[in-house]
Amino acid sequence: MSFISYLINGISLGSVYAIIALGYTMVYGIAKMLNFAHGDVIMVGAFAVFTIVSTLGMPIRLGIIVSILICTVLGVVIERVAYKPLRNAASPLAVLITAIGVSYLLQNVALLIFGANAKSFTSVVSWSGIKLADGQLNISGVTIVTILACIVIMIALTLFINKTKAGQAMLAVSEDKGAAQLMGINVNGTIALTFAIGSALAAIAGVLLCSAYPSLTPYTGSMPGIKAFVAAVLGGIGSIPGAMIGGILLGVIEIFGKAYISSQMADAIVFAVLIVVLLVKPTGILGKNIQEKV
Amino acid sequence: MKMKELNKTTKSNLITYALVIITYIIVQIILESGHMSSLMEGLLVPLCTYVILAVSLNLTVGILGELSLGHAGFMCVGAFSSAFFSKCTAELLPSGLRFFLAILIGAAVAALFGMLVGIPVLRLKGDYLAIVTLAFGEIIKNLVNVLYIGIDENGMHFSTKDSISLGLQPGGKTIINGAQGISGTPNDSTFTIGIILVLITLFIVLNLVHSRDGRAIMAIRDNRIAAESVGINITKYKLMAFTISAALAGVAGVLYAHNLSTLTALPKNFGYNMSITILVFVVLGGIGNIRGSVIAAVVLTLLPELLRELNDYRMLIYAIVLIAMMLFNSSPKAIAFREKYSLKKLFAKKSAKEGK
Amino acid sequence: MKKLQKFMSLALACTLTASFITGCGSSESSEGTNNATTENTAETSADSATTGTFKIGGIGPVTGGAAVYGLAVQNGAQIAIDEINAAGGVNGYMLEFKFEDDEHDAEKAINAYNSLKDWDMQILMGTVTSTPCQAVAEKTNQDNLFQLTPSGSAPSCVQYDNAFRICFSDPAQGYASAQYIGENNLATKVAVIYDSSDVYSSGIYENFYAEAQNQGIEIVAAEAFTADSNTDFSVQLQKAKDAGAELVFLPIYYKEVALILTQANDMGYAPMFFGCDGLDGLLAVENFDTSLAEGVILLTPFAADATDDLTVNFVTKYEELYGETPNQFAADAYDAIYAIAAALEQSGATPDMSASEICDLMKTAMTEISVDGLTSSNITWNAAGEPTKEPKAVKIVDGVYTAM
Amino acid sequence: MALLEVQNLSISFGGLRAVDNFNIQIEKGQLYGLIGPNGAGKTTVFNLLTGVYKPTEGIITLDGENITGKKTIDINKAGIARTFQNIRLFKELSVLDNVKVGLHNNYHYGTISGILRLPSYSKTEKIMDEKAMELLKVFDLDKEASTLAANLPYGKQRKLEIARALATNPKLLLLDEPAAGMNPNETLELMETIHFVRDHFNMTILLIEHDMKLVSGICEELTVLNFGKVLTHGKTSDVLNDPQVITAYLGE
Repeated sequence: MSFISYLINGISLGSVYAIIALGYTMVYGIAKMLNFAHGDVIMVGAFAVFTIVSTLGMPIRLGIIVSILICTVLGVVIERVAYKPLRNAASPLAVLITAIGVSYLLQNVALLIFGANAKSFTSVVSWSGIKLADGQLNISGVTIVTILACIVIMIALTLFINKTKAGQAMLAVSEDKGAAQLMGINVNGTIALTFAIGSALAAIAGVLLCSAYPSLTPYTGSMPGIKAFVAAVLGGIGSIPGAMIGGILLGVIEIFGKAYISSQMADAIVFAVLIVVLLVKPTGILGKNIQEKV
Repeated sequence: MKMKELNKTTKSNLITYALVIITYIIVQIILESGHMSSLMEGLLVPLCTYVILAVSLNLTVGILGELSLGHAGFMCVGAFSSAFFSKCTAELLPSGLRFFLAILIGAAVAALFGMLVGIPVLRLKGDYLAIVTLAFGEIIKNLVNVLYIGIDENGMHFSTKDSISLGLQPGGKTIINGAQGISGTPNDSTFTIGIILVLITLFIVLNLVHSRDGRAIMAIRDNRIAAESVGINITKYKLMAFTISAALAGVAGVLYAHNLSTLTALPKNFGYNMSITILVFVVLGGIGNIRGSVIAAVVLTLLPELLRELNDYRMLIYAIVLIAMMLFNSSPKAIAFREKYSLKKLFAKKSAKEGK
Repeated sequence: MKKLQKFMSLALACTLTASFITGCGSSESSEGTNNATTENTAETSADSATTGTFKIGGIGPVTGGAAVYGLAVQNGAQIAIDEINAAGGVNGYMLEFKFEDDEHDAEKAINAYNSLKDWDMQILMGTVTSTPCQAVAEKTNQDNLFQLTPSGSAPSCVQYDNAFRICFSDPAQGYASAQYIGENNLATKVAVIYDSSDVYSSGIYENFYAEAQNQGIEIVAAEAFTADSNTDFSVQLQKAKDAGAELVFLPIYYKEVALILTQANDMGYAPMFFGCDGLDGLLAVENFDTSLAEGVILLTPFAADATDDLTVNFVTKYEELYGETPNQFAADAYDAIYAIAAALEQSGATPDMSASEICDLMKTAMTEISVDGLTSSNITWNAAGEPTKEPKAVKIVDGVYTAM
Repeated sequence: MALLEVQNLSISFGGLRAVDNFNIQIEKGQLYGLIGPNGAGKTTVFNLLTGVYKPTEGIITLDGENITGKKTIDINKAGIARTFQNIRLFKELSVLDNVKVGLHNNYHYGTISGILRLPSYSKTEKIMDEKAMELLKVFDLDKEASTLAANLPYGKQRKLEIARALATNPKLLLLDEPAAGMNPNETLELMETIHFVRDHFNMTILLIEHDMKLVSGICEELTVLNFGKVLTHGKTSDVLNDPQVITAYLGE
């Protein structure tokens, strides 16, 4: 019984990682950059909902919509100001460093505005979930909503990329920026759109993260952000279904590691699994194996 | 031509050494005259630590061309192994010899970890390699936090659970106490030793770069396939660079551990945050540019301290300055702008006009 | 590359110069630039030119993950400083207070300490967290500077004779908790959830474990988490549940406890929860559903909704100034400043003395005074630096702390 | 006995046989050409010869030594050096250092000697400098010794690649489209250089080329590859006049 319960908890934690990883992997796929500030955009999204719903007393739906708008604008602005000028820099690491700078910036702005005290986030999902086996097993509503959201987003993204013109443009840009430009694709616009979508996903992820684990501080986003990055790599970075698989797998490994090996060494176990997977499959579970042409 | 080129690299190296030595002399003069603020005086050893870290990471990132996000892990290993040694031998050895041995031990243990981590890691490429180094760094931090070592008359005891399970005899003492780490490490680090270690680090890295092995390492960075085609053993040289880099990070860890009397592995000092901080030094100073790393490490370590007067806005300003510096230094537009309006150009134009 | 180097060298030259200037000029310029105290010290420092002021420094994390504790200490101390100055100071001398950030890092704490020394600090109220506190204690001992930490609970924080503390030590808390549970027969099967990457938490756990055996308590599960994985506690709770624990001991901070209580509720697990002073602040978490915390017992010296005049006065002021309910850290800091004031008064130290002279006087004075503070009435100190005060057990009933 | 002898060399990628039953024999000192239309598998043959790909079938013998399936570096040590179709220089290294990397396995001193600058370091480095400059002179690159490889004009980059390959002291030199992207003058100059290399170093050379003027000008024998299979081989003039070859090139 406890095995099933651990499994459910693992999927529940993993679905949160997965939803963050979707945004991560999407931005990476197109812009080829590790957006270290992604986790902090999640935090901004959660704070936006918190302020609108808990402080101003507005309805939850309005809160989520406004939060998505705020994050979308924020994402585009960050891209314009901090990333775009460095897109053609000599070293691809330059933009990584500004991403870190943006991450510090968002954390410290939030610290000044909201203070360091933890805030308790009211779950946006009021449904208490499913009880099985005489209440021994409980799948919480947030978990179910998160997984559903994850699947919906995954399908929507896949359709968007494969079926729409803008999505095809994204694929083209991710393959070869120069060639895409020659084909008449607006590369800057496409990348901005990617950041907009990625950040909107971050807002949704923030809401679901804080609904599942209702504690909100200016640093809430950073560790799940890193974990989600690990999940995205585990699944094969750039791959949308990969992000989902990687996220859920990471959550399950983390919970099983704690449950059956050692709760003190949970981090070590998670990262060890990541290393083993990458050694066996160097581009992640669903990553494309790209052979360099000689 | 050839002589000129040799002179150029030698000259560049000499400038780097001179920069360090002159800084040392100036600092000593100010110290002697008593004008140094306590804050600055306290920062001297940490500055040396960060310079060594930046230079050693530049060996991996700039010279070998692989992104590592786990450098703090090697620093952590060096710090803990050497602090453990110093704590054990605190009463047995004179402080000079003890610290010398501690440095060797820190470097050796970190090198060993570098090699162990390097063997699997270096098979991977790019961002995947980066994430695996990050993973190793976090594993090291996690393991150090659950490591308990104690000594009593029956010898050494280990545990990964808690200090109670060490089962020490009365009179035994716990040396590494899990998350509480090691406390009471002798304060052996001094600015002079720090500067000597900085010079040794520079000496090793600069000389390595301009030797047969260094050329092979850079050849791999520039074009792995071509390097293989001329018979360069990729694994060997990647591993060599990675191991030396780890060993030097271990030395920085020794300096760090013996500067503070308490050593714990927090996310702040040995987590990926620290690895990233070091990476920031390297990138801002110029990838592959050793002198740049030295300067960037100094500037960026001093910056948040100098911003103390801003109180609550300190880290906010730091973040903005970091972004601005990066944009100013690396954005192609900013570079073009700077070249257009650089003083040299303006002077050149002026003199050209005057010439007419 | 060249250009970059030039730019960097220039920047280096500027910062170096600047740092030396700050170093030399800080003693003159600090009054004006210290944000936190500007309002109050501006007028006091004007007339203090004749009488002199005591310079008290504070260190703690005001940015980074542990900022909540540092900010509370900074604010709590400031209230005490303002009250004392408004009431005429200590022996007629005003107090001046300056707080520096250490980001919960030992190395940064040393920087903060040195920065305060440049400001000519005479007494240190800090540091807030244990690891930096141990590092700073080493320096204050070398400099013979009096140190009183509000909340540095690890044993070695006060290992030297110049250092004292307001809070209970970790061993004392672990010991007291086990004793309380044993003596009141709260439970015989106990599970512990602790933070294995935190000094405070693992310190209490170890001593709890040791004393539990003497009290006939069986520890059926001891589960850890780390700072990097502190969102999901389902496994730890499940194990406690499976092991049949009647009581879960939580020697951790309230941020994680809020999550643990929510998750325990979700899985339908309702044992007795028992915590230490880190739990205080739980009810003040904005928007927290306090019904989840119903029945939680904690050993804490401070409860924000106590009805004595001192607490009410403090809490009202704090809420007015900072817009939130103070936690135990703020209370510790408030008491620390009053303890420093009392010891200064007792010792007869004057602001023109050096830090070392004041320290020698304070060491003796600290053992002679008795302070009625927020965290206990009639607190006294022994020469080892430990306070003597009664731990108060409170239980959360109907969303408020109720003394037991 | 031939210097290079390849028998039944084949490789499949997925279901596709990129090279099928390839045979070649090159005598010592020969200047041999491998031609064929685009996509015929010429570069794949080079990659098989140098160990970049492992052959599915076949045997490669170099100077009597079976080198089939060996690693690239071991094949280089055995005596095959190559250039690349898309130039692969060590761009951030100087021209001189590019060649010195080529000399890597012929001159040794330890890592420690390098770091501590022991006498063996200066001695060996001096010899390496001389040797490298000698090679650069052959290719008229000595004046650019301290230039970064990335800053060389295109034609000189091609030459530098050949110089670097020669520095490894090979028995067989593989040139992959050495004249690609060159103007007629540069091509002419290159032809002379290749001739000179063969005569001066007594080198055996196998080259892939599309420029028929170059091929007919310097190659003594040719093998024609089409769809991964050997179409024909023989004396240059015979092969070039073979109607099969003309059809393969021009299409039907």
